[in-house]
Amino acid sequence: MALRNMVQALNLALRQEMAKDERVVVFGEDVARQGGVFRVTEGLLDQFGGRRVFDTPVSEAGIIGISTGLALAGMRPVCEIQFSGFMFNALHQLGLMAARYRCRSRGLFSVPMVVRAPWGGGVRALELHNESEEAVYAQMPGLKVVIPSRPRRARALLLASIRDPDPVVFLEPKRVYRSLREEVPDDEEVFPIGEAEIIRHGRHLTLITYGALLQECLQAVEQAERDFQVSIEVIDLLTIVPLDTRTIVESVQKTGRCVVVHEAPRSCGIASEIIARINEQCLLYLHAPVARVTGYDIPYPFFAREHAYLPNVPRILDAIRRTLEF
Amino acid sequence: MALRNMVQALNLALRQEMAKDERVVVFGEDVARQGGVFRVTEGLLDQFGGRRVFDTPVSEAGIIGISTGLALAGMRPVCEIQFSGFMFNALHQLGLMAARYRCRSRGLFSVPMVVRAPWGGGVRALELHNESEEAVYAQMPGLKVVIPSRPRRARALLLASIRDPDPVVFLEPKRVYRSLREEVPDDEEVFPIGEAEIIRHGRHLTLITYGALLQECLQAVEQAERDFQVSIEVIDLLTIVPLDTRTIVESVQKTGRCVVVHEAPRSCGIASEIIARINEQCLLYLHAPVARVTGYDIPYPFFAREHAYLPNVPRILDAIRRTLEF
Amino acid sequence: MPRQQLAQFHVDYLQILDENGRVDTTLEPPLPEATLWQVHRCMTLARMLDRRMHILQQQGRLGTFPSCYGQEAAGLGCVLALRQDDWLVPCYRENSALLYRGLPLHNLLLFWMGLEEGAYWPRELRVLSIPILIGSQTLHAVGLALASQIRGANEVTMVFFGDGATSEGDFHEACNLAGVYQAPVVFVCVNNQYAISVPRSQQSRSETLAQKAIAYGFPGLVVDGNDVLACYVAAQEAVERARLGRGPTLLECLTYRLGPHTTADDPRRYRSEQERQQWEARDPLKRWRIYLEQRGLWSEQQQAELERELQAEIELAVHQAEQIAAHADPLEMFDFVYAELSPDLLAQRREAAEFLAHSETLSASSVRR
Amino acid sequence: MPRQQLAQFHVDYLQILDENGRVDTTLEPPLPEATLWQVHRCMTLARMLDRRMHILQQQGRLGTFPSCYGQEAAGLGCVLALRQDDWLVPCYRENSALLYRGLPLHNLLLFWMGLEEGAYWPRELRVLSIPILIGSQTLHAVGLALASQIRGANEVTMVFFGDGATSEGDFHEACNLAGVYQAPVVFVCVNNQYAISVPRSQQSRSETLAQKAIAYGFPGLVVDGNDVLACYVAAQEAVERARLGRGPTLLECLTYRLGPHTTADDPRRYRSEQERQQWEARDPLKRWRIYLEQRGLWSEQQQAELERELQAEIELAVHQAEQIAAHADPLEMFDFVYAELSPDLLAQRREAAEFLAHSETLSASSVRR
Ligand SMILES: Cc1ncc(C[n+]2csc(CCOP(=O)(O)OP(=O)(O)O)c2C)c(N)n1
Ligand SMILES: Cc1ncc(C[n+]2csc(CCOP(=O)(O)OP(=O)(O)O)c2C)c(N)n1
Ligand SMILES: [Mg+2]
Ligand SMILES: [Mg+2]
Repeated sequence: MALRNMVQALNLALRQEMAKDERVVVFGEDVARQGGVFRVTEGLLDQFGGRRVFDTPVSEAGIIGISTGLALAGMRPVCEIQFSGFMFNALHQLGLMAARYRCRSRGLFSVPMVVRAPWGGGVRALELHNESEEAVYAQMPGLKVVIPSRPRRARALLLASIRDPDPVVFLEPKRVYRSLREEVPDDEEVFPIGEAEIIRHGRHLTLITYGALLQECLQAVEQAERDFQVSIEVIDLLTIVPLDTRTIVESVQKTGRCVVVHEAPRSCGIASEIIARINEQCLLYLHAPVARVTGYDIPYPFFAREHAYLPNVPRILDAIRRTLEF
Repeated sequence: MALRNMVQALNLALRQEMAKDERVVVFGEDVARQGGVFRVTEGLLDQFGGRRVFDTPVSEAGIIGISTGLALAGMRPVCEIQFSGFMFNALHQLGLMAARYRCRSRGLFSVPMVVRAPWGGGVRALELHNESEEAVYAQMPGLKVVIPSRPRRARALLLASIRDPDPVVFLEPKRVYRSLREEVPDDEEVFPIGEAEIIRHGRHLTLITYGALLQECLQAVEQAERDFQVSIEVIDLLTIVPLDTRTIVESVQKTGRCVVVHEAPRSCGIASEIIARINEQCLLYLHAPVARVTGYDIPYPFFAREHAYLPNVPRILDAIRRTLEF
Repeated sequence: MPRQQLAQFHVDYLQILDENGRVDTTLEPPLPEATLWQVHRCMTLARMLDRRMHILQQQGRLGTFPSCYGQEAAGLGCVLALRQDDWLVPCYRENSALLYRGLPLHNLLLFWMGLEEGAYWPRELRVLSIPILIGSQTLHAVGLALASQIRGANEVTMVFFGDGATSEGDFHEACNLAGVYQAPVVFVCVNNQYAISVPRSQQSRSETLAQKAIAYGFPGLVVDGNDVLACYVAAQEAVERARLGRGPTLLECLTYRLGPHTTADDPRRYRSEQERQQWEARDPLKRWRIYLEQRGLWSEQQQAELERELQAEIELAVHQAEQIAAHADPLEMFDFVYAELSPDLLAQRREAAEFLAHSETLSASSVRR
Repeated sequence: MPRQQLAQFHVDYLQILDENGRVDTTLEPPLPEATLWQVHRCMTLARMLDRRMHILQQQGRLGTFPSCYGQEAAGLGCVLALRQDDWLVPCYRENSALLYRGLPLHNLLLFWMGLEEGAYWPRELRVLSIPILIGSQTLHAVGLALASQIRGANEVTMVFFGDGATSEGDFHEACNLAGVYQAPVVFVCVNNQYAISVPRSQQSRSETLAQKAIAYGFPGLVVDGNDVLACYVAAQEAVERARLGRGPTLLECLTYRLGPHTTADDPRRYRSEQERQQWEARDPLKRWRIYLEQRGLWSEQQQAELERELQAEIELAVHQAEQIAAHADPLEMFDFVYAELSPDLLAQRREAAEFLAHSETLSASSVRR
């Protein structure tokens, strides 16, 4: 095993799967010669050549649309949207077409593709380079949505996504790309789509999150456990659609208290859906309202103000405290 | 006062406001010569001429984009997307640009525009002509979203939307267009954006809905009140973004039981958000989980199966019963 | 140094069989007689089907659907140039071409009866689903073509769309990407002069739609879209070019929708009867019949026989479709969303099943109004 | 009847002041000397600002930003043709043009320091915000132009975008709509040969970008984008056409980004030093200096004085910007989302305020890294 950051882990997954399955092709804006603006696709052009790794014009609907066509023809396209917010230029192709081909043709056609995109904020990037639009996909049935939080799972989930028979939106927390290293085995490892992971067990409160904020959550949890003398269960969702309701429900039925943390705007976000499911399946177990620590219902601000927008350790800690004290 | 259906009521609002404010312009696919595929804009071309009422090419991003430009220049554009699902072709223009101009320029620019679109299912229409994408807008701060359910409010809310200083997505339940008449005053009437309406008062359960399903809800409520000897409060949201949390919370704190009904897919829908807010503000008042009666998490089916997809009286009734009996 | 001319372009027009059925023999392609007859059969079938579907629609046995009346030649002429392993990406008025390709009639009927079953057709046809989102299919076509290119397969993709579709961003991105990659794809714009109520002149200021190809660095050609021979010859050339790796072509087939946009439309709101009549005089079927007659391949009697045969075929298909509709299980709307349903979707399916148990059957409540 | 030619098109190229500073006097526009000097001032300022910003960025006092180095002529030359009541819709490398128009320097700095304050500039400039979403601004420009048209105002809108932007659907829809309505808009494509790492040749197969105008039925022209005079003359003609109600024009200004795409980019990954040097020889500033010299308007001494003056201006602006940044209230991120905040948003604002009370100040935590 070697220590790898998330960029390296993703690159490994792509390289290994491309070597194994020649149906896999990689394309997007600046992914070939440049190796991607974050270098996730670095070296693929040299190794696999211009037929299987190619740059596209600035054309997001085009990328998703041709990716759909490639998948319909039996290829395994892995395309990149340079920043996930630019997916809004292509949501008609993604949500109305790619997501529905199987359904509208009763399985005659299917779209086994992966759309990768750097996602989320916290890196002092330009406007529109910080979006967290995952909840939008939840309203577009037919898609799966995966958001790894650390290198090892990122690699294993990307493999699962490429092999999945349906379209997967694979969102990569850019804040984690190079900020964190982990043992990532050289040998192939797959982690199933649709399974959340319990990162640490606990009895008094369930903390649910995904993406870059897992780090903030773990910090807050350590402090909370010390300060409040409790044990907290931390769930890393990993797959956002479909949600692993069972893991959530079992944990909350055990702890009776829950905090959900994400960067995306609050209203109709993933936290809302988790709360709705908890309401349906654990109401009588709840000792306190489920708390949300999320982005606010405003556009992601220009970067000088992003620290005030993003959930951070004090906010998470406060939500934990309020939920414990309720 | 005259009896008017929703098409007539909307037409009245447009005619009166165009006569009053010459900044108002109306455009979209087939809205001028044809008067709109549902005839909402009928007669406007004759009355106001081709400068203020014009057809566009098949170009949704274009419609939203030029509408934004018109609004930036101080006009009051009211554009139409022929069916609301086609807004997906333009979400980048709507959610990333129109919705954010005010915020990203600290109020130097603003986008006072209205995007009208026939919305929802139940009329045996083609694929993609039945979408309920309102929850997607909730994840795009800077927009307001209005969905009237009956003619009188439709007219009064459209007036408020045109006069609103910010972009408003105005979704028209096409199932109601001609199926229902109501007294609509000739004289101007405005209903404020952001206020829900209590359609009938009750003590034992709060039923929250919007759009065409209000009719099904009222039917179900009448039957439920008879069958179960209860009184049910019915809230018609009217504005979806921003939600009138206060009216919801006050009602649920009174009744302790709640059912939310909408056509859109369940996950991360408006019902989820309502439940999240009830969880935050009324948890201790709840006698039962809040029930959701919604579309399923699948693409809206071709029309032969839509009856199985759409919430209907039996489903609403059952949710009421379960919530009362919990 | 004064202004300098950098580049020159032009757009041509091709017609072989003119409005009166006169053929330009220097351009006439050597199509086998069986094909000529098959063309006649498919155009006739498409037109008869259209009429039958209107009646079914009025009876509430079919939903809103777009008529192909007047446009039977364009798609069919172009598709004659394809091989069986080529991909065909239709729009929603390509009935004659789809039938030529072998699409079972009842599939078409089921589709417009509002059943996904109508979109499940034989895989070996290599025909993509009928698109509803205007312009979207052009990108899928480029993707299919790229797949052939990447694999080194020798297949060509042909995609159909209307004059209105050329205004969508998707069309633009498709053409641009196809140009950049020199993808083996043929773009066929069936310019029927209207996008619902909006006339071609207000769809774009360009003199022709074919010249839009200049923006992407590949050839464009205007074709008489009511002339099967011209469509075939133009498509043949474009398919050949694509197959040889020389990139895409844009064909603009000039035709006219003689009927309403869909059964929900009233064309009198936006166009004159006189205009319609002018185009009716250019009816592709009339023209084709004269051509066959001149070649001794057509007689009144043969026509009568053909129509009887096709009528029976249509009735059989209507019967088949209604049988399938009657037994369609509404719950199956869940079954093809993903290859495998998540536990939560399975639960939703059970929830739906519970309510359907009480409600009326599918055929009674929904397929008939 | 053989193939018939339907239409012919061509694309021209305009250069007036060549690479060596030689001017074509038959085409030389009669610009006042004050303007010539002002052009020099703005181009010099833009270049000096660029250099200063790079240093600020390296010091963590500025975020990632796109360099204008090498592209100072195109936007400025075109904008010379505008009146004060015309609308200017920039892209993100139009510094020289924005400064000519009167944009306060500190606004630009604040923008790239990650503060919305940088986008709040004097209303009377009639300059739209700097866009980040590639291509999106072309549609807003058409909307602005339509507003003028509807009101019968006599204003023209000029919009800038890159070679990469021409691939987006938005660009296509903007051009098509502008053509259909004959909107008074001038599309200026600043073709700097790259969209990040993707060279112009892989952005589109078309020989020129200007010829894309043919797809929309209006004129397109290629211009030497490092030649202020050619840009001005071409823009003047296009603005005039628009003002007279004769519709849009597409100008393609050929230039080169001599620096990286942004401060986060390393151009050595995708292009040769040799290519860069060839373009450096065509530097618009050098050329302009020769031109001024020939006209007796420039001396080494004047230049030194100018640079001193501009340096002081820049330092003042940096100081102003950092002052404003230091006092920027993070909570104001709520205040401009809507004209009026809903009760729930006010509650969220209070929630945010609570946490900000504890945390570090804005300038310490964020503007500096
Ligand atoms: C993206 C999108 N926008 C709008 C519509 C509504 N619509 C259906 S058909 C049509 C006109 C299309 O015109 P054209 O491309 O010329 O095809 P035709 O119907 O004439 O064959 C429109 C606007 C749609 N289906 N999809
Ligand atoms: C819709 C969208 N897609 C992608 C990007 C990422 N991006 C930023 S600049 C750029 C290249 C633009 O190239 P061009 O239009 O030639 O402008 P230039 O930067 O060369 O001036 C890209 C792809 C973006 N900002 N917006
Ligand atoms: Mg048409
Ligand atoms: Mg460029």
